[in-house]
Amino acid sequence: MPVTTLAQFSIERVEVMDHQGNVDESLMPDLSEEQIRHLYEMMVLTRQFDDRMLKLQRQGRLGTFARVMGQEAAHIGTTYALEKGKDWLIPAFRETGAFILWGTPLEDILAVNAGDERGQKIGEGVRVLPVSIPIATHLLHATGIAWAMKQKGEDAVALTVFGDGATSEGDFSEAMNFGGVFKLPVIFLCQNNQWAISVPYHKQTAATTVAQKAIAYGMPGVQVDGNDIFAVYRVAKEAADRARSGGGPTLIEAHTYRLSDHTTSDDARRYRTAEDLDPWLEKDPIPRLARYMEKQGMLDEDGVVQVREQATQKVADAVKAFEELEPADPERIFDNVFAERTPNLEEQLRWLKFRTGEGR
Amino acid sequence: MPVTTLAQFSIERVEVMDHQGNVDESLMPDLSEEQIRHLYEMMVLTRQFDDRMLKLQRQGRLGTFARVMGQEAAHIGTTYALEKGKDWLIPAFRETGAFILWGTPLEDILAVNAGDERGQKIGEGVRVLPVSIPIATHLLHATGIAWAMKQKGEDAVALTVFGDGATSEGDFSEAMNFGGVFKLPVIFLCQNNQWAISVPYHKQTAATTVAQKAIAYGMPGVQVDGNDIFAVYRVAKEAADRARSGGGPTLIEAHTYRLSDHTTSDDARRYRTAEDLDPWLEKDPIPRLARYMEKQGMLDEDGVVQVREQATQKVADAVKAFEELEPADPERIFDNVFAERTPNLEEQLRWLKFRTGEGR
Amino acid sequence: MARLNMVQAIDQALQQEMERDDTVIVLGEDVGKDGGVFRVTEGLVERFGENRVIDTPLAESAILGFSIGAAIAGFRPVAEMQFSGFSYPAFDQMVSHAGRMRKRSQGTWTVPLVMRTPYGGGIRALEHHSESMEAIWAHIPGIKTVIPSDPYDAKGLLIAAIRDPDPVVFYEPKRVYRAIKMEVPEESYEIPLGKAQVVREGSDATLIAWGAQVRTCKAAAEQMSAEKRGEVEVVDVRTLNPFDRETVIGSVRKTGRAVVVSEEPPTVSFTSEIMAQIMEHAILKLEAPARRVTGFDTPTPLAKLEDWFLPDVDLVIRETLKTLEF
Amino acid sequence: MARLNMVQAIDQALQQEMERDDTVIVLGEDVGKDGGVFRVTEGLVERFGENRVIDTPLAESAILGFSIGAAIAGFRPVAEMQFSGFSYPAFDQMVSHAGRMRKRSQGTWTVPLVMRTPYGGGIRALEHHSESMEAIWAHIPGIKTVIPSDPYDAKGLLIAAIRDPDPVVFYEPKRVYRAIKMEVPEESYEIPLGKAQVVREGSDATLIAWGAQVRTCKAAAEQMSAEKRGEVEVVDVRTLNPFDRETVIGSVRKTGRAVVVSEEPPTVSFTSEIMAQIMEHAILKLEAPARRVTGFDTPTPLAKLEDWFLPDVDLVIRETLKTLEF
Ligand SMILES: Cc1ncc(C[n+]2csc(CCOP(=O)(O)OP(=O)(O)O)c2C)c(N)n1
Ligand SMILES: Cc1ncc(C[n+]2csc(CCOP(=O)(O)OP(=O)(O)O)c2C)c(N)n1
Ligand SMILES: [Mg+2]
Ligand SMILES: [Mg+2]
Repeated sequence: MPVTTLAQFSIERVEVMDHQGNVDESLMPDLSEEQIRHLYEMMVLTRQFDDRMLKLQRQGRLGTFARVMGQEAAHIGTTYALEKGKDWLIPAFRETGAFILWGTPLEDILAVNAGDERGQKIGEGVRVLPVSIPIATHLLHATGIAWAMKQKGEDAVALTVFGDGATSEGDFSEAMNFGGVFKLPVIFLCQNNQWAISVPYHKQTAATTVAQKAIAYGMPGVQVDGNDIFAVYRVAKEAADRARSGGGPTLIEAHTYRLSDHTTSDDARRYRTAEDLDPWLEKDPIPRLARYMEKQGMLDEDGVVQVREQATQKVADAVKAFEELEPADPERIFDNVFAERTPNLEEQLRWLKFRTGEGR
Repeated sequence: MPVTTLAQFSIERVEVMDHQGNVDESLMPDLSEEQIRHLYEMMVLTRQFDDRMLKLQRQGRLGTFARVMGQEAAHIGTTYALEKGKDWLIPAFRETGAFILWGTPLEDILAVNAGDERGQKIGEGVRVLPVSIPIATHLLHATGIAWAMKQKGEDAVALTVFGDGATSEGDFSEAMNFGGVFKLPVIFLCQNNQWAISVPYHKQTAATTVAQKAIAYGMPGVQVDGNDIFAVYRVAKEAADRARSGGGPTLIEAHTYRLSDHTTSDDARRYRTAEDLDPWLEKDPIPRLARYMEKQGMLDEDGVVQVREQATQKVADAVKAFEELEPADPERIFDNVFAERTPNLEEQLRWLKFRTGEGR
Repeated sequence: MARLNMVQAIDQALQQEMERDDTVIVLGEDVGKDGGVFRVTEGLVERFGENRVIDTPLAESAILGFSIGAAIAGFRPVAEMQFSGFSYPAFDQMVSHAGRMRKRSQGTWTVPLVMRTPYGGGIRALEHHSESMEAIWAHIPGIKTVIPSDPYDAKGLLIAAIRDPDPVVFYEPKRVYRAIKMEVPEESYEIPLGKAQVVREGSDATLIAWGAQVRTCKAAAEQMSAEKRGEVEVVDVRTLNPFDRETVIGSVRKTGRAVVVSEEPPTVSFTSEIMAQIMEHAILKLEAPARRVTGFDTPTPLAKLEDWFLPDVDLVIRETLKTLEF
Repeated sequence: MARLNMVQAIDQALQQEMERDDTVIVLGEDVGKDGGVFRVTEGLVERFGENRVIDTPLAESAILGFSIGAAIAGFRPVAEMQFSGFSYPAFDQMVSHAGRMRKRSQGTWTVPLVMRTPYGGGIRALEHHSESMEAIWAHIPGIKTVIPSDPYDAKGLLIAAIRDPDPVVFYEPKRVYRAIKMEVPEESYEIPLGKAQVVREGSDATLIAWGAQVRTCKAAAEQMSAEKRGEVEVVDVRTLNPFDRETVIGSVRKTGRAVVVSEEPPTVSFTSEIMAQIMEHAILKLEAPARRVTGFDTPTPLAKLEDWFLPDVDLVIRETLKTLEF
């Protein structure tokens, strides 16, 4: 009778490529040279765009935003495992690379970050939700979307992305639970970048890994080296395949690091030491992939330069388009509140027109 | 490199006494005959009181309430592992036995359930919070109280009780996480009675056990036979000792069953089959303990009758006291809103007096 | 025509909408086999199956957040909060997302959901089960707040709410659930959102109410009429937001006197908004200051003292007379 | 006397209260080493240690629920919500528990906590970072809602809020945080809760505001005076609930004209409540209908269009003139 074991669990970590760009062939995902090159280009473009945004912000042309530096592999690799146009992406606010990968015009991203709502429009046929700022709240939307896909009989997957801090919010738990109970085709991707603003991982949770939180919801959880794009892609692909075939949700912990300040309003030196940051500089996912590609003969020094310059050009074009945007019409405030303006909003619009000088 | 195991977990179930009242001596907790008799009396009293409340409710003398039938061992056994006057009890609404154990006058319980706020007063020196109806919300109060105990250097423990349904609420997760991060002296006791109104356990979570949810928060979790008062007491005592000595929180899943309808407003036959219910009728914790006591020579037939009659008398006295309660003064509505009435409330009280006929 | 109570009328509306449009789904705690704790969803799961009538885990934020996602992906979720007093965990999802997704996606993603919930006092319920916090929903931009007062309206307004392209909070006065029966057409019909209704004509003063208090006001008006103390108009607001100023304030402009009646704690309640609207749009027609009859700024009392908190016919008459005698 | 901005004044209040009373604790996201994202809690953790200045996990409901527990067990928690737009997950704890625990335990357990949070627009912030939803808190029975408009008041009101035996929501107008400096006494002082203040005397009309809009109103009044267009009284409400009717409505009774100014979406806002109070207690003294200047019933626009949403001096003057010219 007395003490019996009811259940046992173990949590694994997946790595495919080491820092020098050597891969474990047995785990290497099935990606063509072209695909790998595309991933590399996307990461480089994301990095350059992120850098440029910082400059624009410092010049006062953008508002506060969250950089993605260091986390490119984590969210680009995962999103790449999905099918654009069919699958859904439900991001937080630190997934610029995923937006770029799925074709959101860079100038739209700039516009949103300049506080221009027009940048928030969603591209035709792209199943992506806008940036969601209230932490962990959007995970629930992913469950509803995943349920809808299942109900409609579409074999589409919903990928939702969030940080380590998000795992402390009630909505994280409720979403994971819904995912588990309804066996939904959803991937919960935690970009565990070790920090939630100034709060380090060990103050966020007493769990050794984020991945083990999956156990509470009866779903598989796995940790992956988030700076290893092959490992990230591999676990995401596995999770997506499982989801599509009715196997339900997966929690992926992409173990990575926020190389930048939290946002442009933050100064991480107030709370973070060089000892904490420095080791991670060497784990940068971009040179790591470049080393692999060089070793495989997919990339040489010229290639590196070429990719960089292409990115520079794209960013420059976007900045130009952004700068040429005419100022938004204040009346937009009353658009898209409801499908149709209510009498009340019509009246308030008249007040506004009076103020802008258009009334009377 | 590649796939490594980061962590392993196992979840155990503790049982001490079987249905026939035979115990595993190696696990039997250190309880005197007197203590065991006290536990038995408390369970019988709780059961009788619960029965009587049902009758009063059917007569229209009480409002809707939640019976505790079948769960007496789960919450009485746990609460008994604490020290009254020193430790804290933060209940939900299905822990009548715990209130009784800690000396809440039965007539107060009747009064509250008749909708009379005067029954909500807290006994002098008793560290118990009133019934908390919004599911899972009170778990957070337990974390704050536990933190306060730790901060003050008191070696007191906070016990908070909730149902299986509660584990789906965000507040459950947030509270567990705070418990883990701050290593608080708190015991999270889930009375897993298999049902949340009409929703069975397997629709509430995909986790095989509630106990394994502890893994998500880096704390120990254990399942116990919730109808076995010795096992319940044992795991609660262990958890309390650990908490007192700085070892932090524990999640206890008391595996039990709601023998009654959800509340007096519910009719469980709408959603629950006899096949589901019947096996549990035999697991009733009260005759089980009686069988043990009989075997040990602690109780004979006369003893059973005597305990029952004592309980009947106590319940009868309480009903009498309850019935003799003068009607509450409507002005109480304005008491205990704030420490002092605001001018606004003073004015509203004047409206009320006007209405009760006392004004003008 | 069948005589239905409000529970039956709502159930029928749900049945018919689910029949008509298979993107309509119902979800919440105990809405399936149990048919909801008030039996409002009775029979739905038997008819439409567990995929469209979903017993969810016990998590209100999730119920609403999931509904937002399902709505974005093409469904029309009707989410039940078991009692309005337990809907607060869903408040964040409503403010931060439901009311903004259309805006935030520049019209691409929309959230045609309905959050139904029983509210209000008068049934001697437990703590948290008798609240009237409609004001917090009516304040949120991008969502609509609708409250029916009788079975006929409940059916027509709910159908309109389900078909509405934007999120709607649908507060159901639980005291009315089984209190009255009335003829409710079998066929489907919509009562447009955003339209109040004059439920009794009168020229001496206007009583403004919604939900269960409409009955109180009608009874007060009838009694006053019978006692020849005045002919009082009664307006049922029906939709709090968007507010039908034309009808509600129009009546006040006509009668020159107004009493606003609700069960809310008065501070920053919907009664405040109506008073403000009267100030802005009817003051020059007033013959007496507009008055309010409300609950108190205290927690809703438990059952024994609840009656002292809720407006009743006598109180409404007394305050209306003060207005008339001003 | 030192000249402090509002951030420094609040920080000083926290320092002094923590020094005076070791049951006072500060908790929230990033309030420790980082000193809060606005640096309001700067220096606290260095001085009082991590046991009294607690960086919590990212969970607003927990921050408030934990604070309720700590308060019951004898502490005076000052909980920070990083932005008011992220405080909604804590709404349930506030309504369902903080505002009722005293009642529910018949006075045994009390909840002397303060929930501080920056609110309001004007700093070109991201979505959710510019909201003015004070109305939802002011509506809840059993809690108090306080909003300072300048550094001096911020210090004195916060000290009073911390010492208050009941839960207090303390909204800090983030636009004012660093916008002005003023003399703030080094010593500790309390400004009683529940008292409004006439911040500029005048006889022609009353401008009623709180938080950042007090400055807008003062500037409007000064400009009108300079232009000889009227002497306008400005009242800073300071405590929304309990509302100081005597001072606020007293001023309206004196001047006979009122404009209520806030950044809220107007429907069921605190401006509605003030309009209602004017209706109930000043209407017979009015020389013109009271007016409102508010935001719109739309989501707060992103940075580029934010200025069109917020009241400004021109708009306040225009509306005040309408009142004067009525
Ligand atoms: C509900 C809520 N609370 C607080 C914030 C303020 N905030 C923005 S980002 C952040 C930290 C997020 O940490 P994490 O989830 O780890 O994501 P990361 O920023 O590291 O990507 C906080 C507290 C918010 N956006 N939403
Ligand atoms: C936040 C909230 N939502 C809904 C309810 C209504 N309700 C009361 S009890 C209950 C089920 C609770 O199930 P469980 O947690 O398993 O406790 P049990 O009743 O089985 O003891 C529900 C849904 C509530 N009280 N609070
Ligand atoms: Mg992080
Ligand atoms: Mg249960």
